[in-house]
Amino acid sequence: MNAVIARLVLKRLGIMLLSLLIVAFAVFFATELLPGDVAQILLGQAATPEAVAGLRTAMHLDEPAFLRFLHWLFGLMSGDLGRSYANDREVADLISGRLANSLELAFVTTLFSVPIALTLGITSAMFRGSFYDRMVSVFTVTVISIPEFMVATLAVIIFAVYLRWLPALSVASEVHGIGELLRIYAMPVITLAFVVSAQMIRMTRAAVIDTLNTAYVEMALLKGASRRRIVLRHALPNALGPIVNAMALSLSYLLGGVIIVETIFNYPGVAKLMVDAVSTRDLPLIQSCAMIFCVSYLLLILIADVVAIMANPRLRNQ
Amino acid sequence: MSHETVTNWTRRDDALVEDAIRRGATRRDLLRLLMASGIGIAAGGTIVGRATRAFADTPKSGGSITAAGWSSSTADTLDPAKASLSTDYVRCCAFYNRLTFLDEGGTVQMELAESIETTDAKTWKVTLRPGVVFHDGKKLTTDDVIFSLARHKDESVGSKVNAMAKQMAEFKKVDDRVMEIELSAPNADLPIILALHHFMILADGTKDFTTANGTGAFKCDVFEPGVRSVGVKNENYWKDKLPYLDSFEFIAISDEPARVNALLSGDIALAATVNPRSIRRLETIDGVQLSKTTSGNYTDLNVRLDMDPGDKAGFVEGMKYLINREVIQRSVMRDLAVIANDQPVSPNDRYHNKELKAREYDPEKAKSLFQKAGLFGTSIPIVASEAAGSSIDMATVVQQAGQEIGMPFDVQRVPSDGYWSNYWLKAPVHFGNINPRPTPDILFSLLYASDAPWNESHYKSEKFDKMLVEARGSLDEAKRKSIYDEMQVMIANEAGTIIPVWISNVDALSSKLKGLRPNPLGGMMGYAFAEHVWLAS
Amino acid sequence: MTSTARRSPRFGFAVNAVGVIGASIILFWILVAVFAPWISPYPVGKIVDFDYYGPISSDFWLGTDYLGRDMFSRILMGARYTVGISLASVTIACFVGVTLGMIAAVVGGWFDAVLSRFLDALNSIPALMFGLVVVAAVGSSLTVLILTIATLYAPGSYRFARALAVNVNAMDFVTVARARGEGIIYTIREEILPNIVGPVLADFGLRFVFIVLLLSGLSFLGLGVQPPDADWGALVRENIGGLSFGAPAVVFPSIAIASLTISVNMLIDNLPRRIRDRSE
Amino acid sequence: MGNVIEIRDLHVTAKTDSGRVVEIIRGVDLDVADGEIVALIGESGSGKTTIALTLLGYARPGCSIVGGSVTVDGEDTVAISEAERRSLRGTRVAYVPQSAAAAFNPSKTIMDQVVEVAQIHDLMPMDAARKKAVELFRALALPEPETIGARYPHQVSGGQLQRLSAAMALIGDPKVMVFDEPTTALDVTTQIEVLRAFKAVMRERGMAGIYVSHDLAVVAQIADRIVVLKGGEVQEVGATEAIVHRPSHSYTKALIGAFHPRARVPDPEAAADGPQPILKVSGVTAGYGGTGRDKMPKYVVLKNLDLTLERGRSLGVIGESGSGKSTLARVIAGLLPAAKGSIEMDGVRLGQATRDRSKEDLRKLQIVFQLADTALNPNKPVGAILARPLVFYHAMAGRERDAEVDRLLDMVRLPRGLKHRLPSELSGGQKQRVNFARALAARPELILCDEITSALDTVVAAAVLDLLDELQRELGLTYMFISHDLSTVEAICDRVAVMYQGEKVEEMPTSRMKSGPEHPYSKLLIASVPKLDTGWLDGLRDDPLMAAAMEGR
Repeated sequence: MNAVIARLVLKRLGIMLLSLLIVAFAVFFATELLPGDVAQILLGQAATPEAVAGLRTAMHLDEPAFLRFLHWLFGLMSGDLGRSYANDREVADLISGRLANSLELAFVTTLFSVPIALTLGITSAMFRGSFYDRMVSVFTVTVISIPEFMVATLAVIIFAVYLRWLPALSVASEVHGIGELLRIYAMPVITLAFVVSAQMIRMTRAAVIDTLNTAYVEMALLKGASRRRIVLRHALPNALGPIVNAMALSLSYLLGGVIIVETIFNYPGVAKLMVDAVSTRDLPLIQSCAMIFCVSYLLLILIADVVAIMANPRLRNQ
Repeated sequence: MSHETVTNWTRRDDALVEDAIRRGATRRDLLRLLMASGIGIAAGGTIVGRATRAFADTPKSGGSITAAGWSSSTADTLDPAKASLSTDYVRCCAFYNRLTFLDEGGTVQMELAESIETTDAKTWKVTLRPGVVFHDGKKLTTDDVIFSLARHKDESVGSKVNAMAKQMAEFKKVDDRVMEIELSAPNADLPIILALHHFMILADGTKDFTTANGTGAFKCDVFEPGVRSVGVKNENYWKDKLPYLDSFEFIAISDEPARVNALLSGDIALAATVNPRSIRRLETIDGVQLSKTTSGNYTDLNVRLDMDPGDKAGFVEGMKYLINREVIQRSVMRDLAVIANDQPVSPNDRYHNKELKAREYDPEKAKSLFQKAGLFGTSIPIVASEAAGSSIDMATVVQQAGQEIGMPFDVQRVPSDGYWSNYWLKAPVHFGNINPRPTPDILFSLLYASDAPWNESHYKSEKFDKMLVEARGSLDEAKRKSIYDEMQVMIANEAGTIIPVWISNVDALSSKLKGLRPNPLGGMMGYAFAEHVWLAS
Repeated sequence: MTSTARRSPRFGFAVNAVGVIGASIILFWILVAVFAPWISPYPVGKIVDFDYYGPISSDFWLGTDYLGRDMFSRILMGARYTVGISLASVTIACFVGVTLGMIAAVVGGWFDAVLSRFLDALNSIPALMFGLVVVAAVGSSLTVLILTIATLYAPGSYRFARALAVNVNAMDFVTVARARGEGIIYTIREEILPNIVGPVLADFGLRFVFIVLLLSGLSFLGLGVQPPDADWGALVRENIGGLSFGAPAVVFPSIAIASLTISVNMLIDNLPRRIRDRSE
Repeated sequence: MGNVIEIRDLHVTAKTDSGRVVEIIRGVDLDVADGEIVALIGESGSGKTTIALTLLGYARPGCSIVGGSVTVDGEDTVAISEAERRSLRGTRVAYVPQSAAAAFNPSKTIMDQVVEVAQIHDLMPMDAARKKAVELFRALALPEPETIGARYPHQVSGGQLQRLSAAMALIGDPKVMVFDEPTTALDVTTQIEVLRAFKAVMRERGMAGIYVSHDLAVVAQIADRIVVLKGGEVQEVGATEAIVHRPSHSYTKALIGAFHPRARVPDPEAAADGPQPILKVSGVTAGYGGTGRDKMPKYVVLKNLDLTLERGRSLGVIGESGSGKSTLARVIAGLLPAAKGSIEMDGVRLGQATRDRSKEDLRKLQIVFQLADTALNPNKPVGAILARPLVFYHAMAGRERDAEVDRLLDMVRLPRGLKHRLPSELSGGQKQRVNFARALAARPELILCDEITSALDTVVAAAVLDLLDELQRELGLTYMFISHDLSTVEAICDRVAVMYQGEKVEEMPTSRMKSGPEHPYSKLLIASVPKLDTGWLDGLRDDPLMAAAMEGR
């Protein structure tokens, strides 16, 4: 059976690599479209033509785009992300720290939002049509419809400025102890949880309700199973596939999409890094960031698929 | 990006001073001009509110603060040669020293140099201050100075002042404390040039800029480009008693509300450049003081005279009558601005032409002028961007005024990203933003001379060019003043640059933070606050 | 699933109060959008008050914004853009996505595989960067804006529609059509679409909500409604400074957004759904 | 002896799509004595399942028990609380569902689900429960009783699942078993084993039971008494013998009448000018899953099959599920291109796939599917469904088309008014007629009927068959009639082909079905068809062939 899973994962990985190639191509030439010449921007107004020319050759900017694409691609394959144009550092070094931060934030948010989303989704499915259910759905819709930057700013004003409970900035750099960690992450996590959980709640509810309409659930009921047991033991395992899928899609937002949160809480993550990169036309950095987002997205999808397969014996051992 | 409006010293200035100096203005002129404008600007600076008490207190050592600028990026650098953003200047000022620097009055003061002497303005004798050591304990010698200056000439360094450094043809070491700089041509203004942020002194042979090894008041503890930098007190700093702070952290919060909130929540002690609209709120809150600097910074509406619609006689003048300066001052700038009269010399400048009155808002006159130009009723696109501060709001003011007389304007908001290279100077009708310059000469030669690199409206006038040269050469104050006055009138009437108001910069800081004095070179005490501020108990 | 597609008036469906409320609020906003120019008291760009973040007053029903412009008028006009753009782009996105999804489901094979891969890839490119590149490459205008948003949202719609269509495609009546020798166009238009339209509508509504919010984000990139006009999201953003003292200028646009999005979802969640006759 | 079940004046209502509330059970009374098995029989919509479910105090969503009492083992399931009902279910009343395949949770092992009842009501320690389950497996004659529990539902056959579901019901030693059409979904051959297993267990445990079914012959084998239902009301009650042999109520008579098929009368003029083949299938091999290097599909379903259809005649194709009957139809229709072999129509070779065939070829050959609900687009009114082929093949439009639609409706004996209705508003029989009319609309020469009557109630099915028969005479149609129900085939076909594991094992005239099939499988298949005779099932033991077959499984 593990062999089966392994084969499946490998297959998916293959597909993923294919997608990545497409993305790599798209990303590279998309960034090429960005106006403004790197060398020019780097040297600023003090740039003399010869200086620019020199810099361009030093950066291989005078080579044809496709050649540079190949350079870059092989670089990627050999794990070399290249050097930043802006400050001649290894892109890998620049990203690694930021990525760690982003992953931390994403991780904490997931830890926080997924259980909540699951509980709300499942319970509202259990008590479908009840007042509680309606409340939950109103809540989710409301949450969906509040702009993210508003949630964030509001949170800061309330918790940091007036109540002074939490810091307005989330500087992950000096964290002493779990308490500190919580204080620092509290607000970004709340904001992000707002953004991502709504969708998860809706999908969970829908998926569970779907399975609640099946014959085997009725059978369980006719065996005298309690509602709780029916939902947790019978409906949920079969709803897992779609749920995980929805979660993957929502969570994929947590890396590339959190620019607003990173800006408002001054949290040094990859999203902001990429915006900087764009404004300084730091192509190697832009491209690497974009690739990271794509990889993470595809990885999440992959994980979702695998989980769905694990959850479904029919797929698992065929 | 909009923050460029208040950076008094950006990459654009370097080119410009260089420009002026290339033109070979005599030393005396420049010095005087610098002082004049400096004093003027200093006069414009005040600490409003509770802060006035600050001056009474006596400095005390200890404590550490976090301060927030408005923008940082992965392009942040510790290499003075590459410094371009305000954050770079803050760091450089904290970690390094220059040979000379400009004080609050804008006058040249010696820093690492004990004296700079010359007889022919071609060969300069520089004597270094004794007993200065780098953070790594190395003694400061002329080798370091020569290295620091010479490297700017190397193209591969990518120095922002490369062109300016070129004139330093030769460096001669006399001994560890004394050296000579040989210029390619006489230039009386070397001391001023050496005061540029880029000419910070590094240790000989420095290649790696992941950290800073300077002689400055703080040692570089942490440096993460686009994230933060931390400096710790340099115990054996050569300036007496300085710095007061044990350490300081500098970050950038680009979102203005977030920046203000961070200050209010006590996360930071200094928030650079707050939005006029936040001031009402800030003034009501204890423990916050505001530092206001009125400089020569302005956002202007440029109509290119060399293309449609600017080439139609009457259009530009019509625009000048159509722009409602009062509304801009009150509604857009929230009174943190002074009404301007379509010419670039700031009211703090002694050469400012007080006779030249700002045009009154007169839509009817504008209407007739547009009709005269045969453009009345044809929609005119106006390019605005967050990059040129408040330009979008100004544009809407103009558009509204146009609507009322039946003159359609089509405001086109374009991304800040790439604005300066793609739209500024290029679009027929667009907004620009100009930072303060020490002297009219520099302003004019940079912005209005026929061959000016940034002739925003493509204004060409031989007469103007002649007058510019004449003024530069003349040492007769009265004559110079009258020439400049006339030139200002010419600009106001003939050029396509519409300058509605002068914009002030306001920093907000915790009232615990003392010793911050406004500086002509820009907010945050001309980026050098770290060395001078202290925390009240 | 297919049952949700049933909206035929021939059955007197139990009319759902909540759904009706939602529908009427949407209708209200649409009407506002249409008639805004005639009912808004002041020109959107006109600075009518020298104060800023002005309070609610008899002259300015919803206060004034950061420049002292009348919020009431701005919100009315904002409806045009928020409702208009969101509707337009979500329609395009869903049309393209659903069509491709159905084709992929019916044709299957390599076409399906390649298309799915490609759209997955497209989906994984961050929206932010996409927006930037678009502005950079083709500049910004309403059309560009709408198309950009559509492009951003089509892949999701595709994924969704394809999944549904695959199920319907397995039904015998589709097989019969195929056996009859029907072409793809007919099959997707006549046999598949009517049976997935319900869930597709639900999806449509959700995307609509996201787009309403996305708008404000894009205007930040310079992609968006041109001043002095502004969509609701942009109104919130440009007045966010007033949030600390609860300025009407920031509160009301938020309420407007919420009212629209919530009612859209109320309508969708209460789309008439067939209850099967359970007697056997 | 006392009654373990007493239903008094039961009323159940259901909410329809339109929100209309209809009464689907109208005052039913019913008694079941200890150890007695009572069958509820009737067509769909008669409310048999609804009544059965009330015994567990359960009404499906949309339905509600509005009146009367249902006393099971002294407890009124209508009156007691939900908690009490829960404790009742599985312990005292147990349910055996119609489709075990759907009633097993796909993501849990069989054992977990079988012992779940014991776990829920914690009747015994788990390993005791497991032991007991294994015994039950054995008692129900399941293969590998020790290990079968470890499997997942999709890993065992339908017949086994059905028996496993019985084990699932029996684990709690209930007083009453409720069987809901437990064998309907099964092949006749499997049905026998399941019936035997059930009967044996019930007998030895002396349990009372309710057996819901529409198949009189099946019921006759297992029930002591029969209750005939129609429209939510009891039509007739009586001992099985009595009902089967001396039905008094007209509806019961109809049921029984439908069961005894009239023998097929060969079409005279078709017989006259000898057999003329219309379709010739030769050496066809087909299957699913991508074709490998040898151009052979991964899973071969049809193996090198030959078949000939004669104009104006009907060929029946019988065999159990998985024998490849339906695949054959799909291959002929071009829905599943054959990997090998050829299909000729009127001597002309047809393209393998629909897209390789001319409109004309497509028109001549129509296919009709088993389940009318899925075969008709739920979102198109009947009129539109029928009109499409007219437009597609005959480019008809306007009045002409409408007239033709009406004609078709007449042809299949449906009121013209129906053309404005949606399929969901039609009864099963009506749907199937529309389904067939759509095929007729093409004016075909050959119609492939895939199990078109198996989803219908016996009475309805009989009517449909008559219709087919008539139409064949009128239009000189040729049918290929696929079915697992031999009596239908008998009723309408001239010849019968028996399929087994993708091969045609035997072909014979229908007349010979009773007398003498040669191939052992044909024998087994035909012998397995339940007879309307209470002794049939028990009698089989003496039948050597059957006995042998039983051993085989």
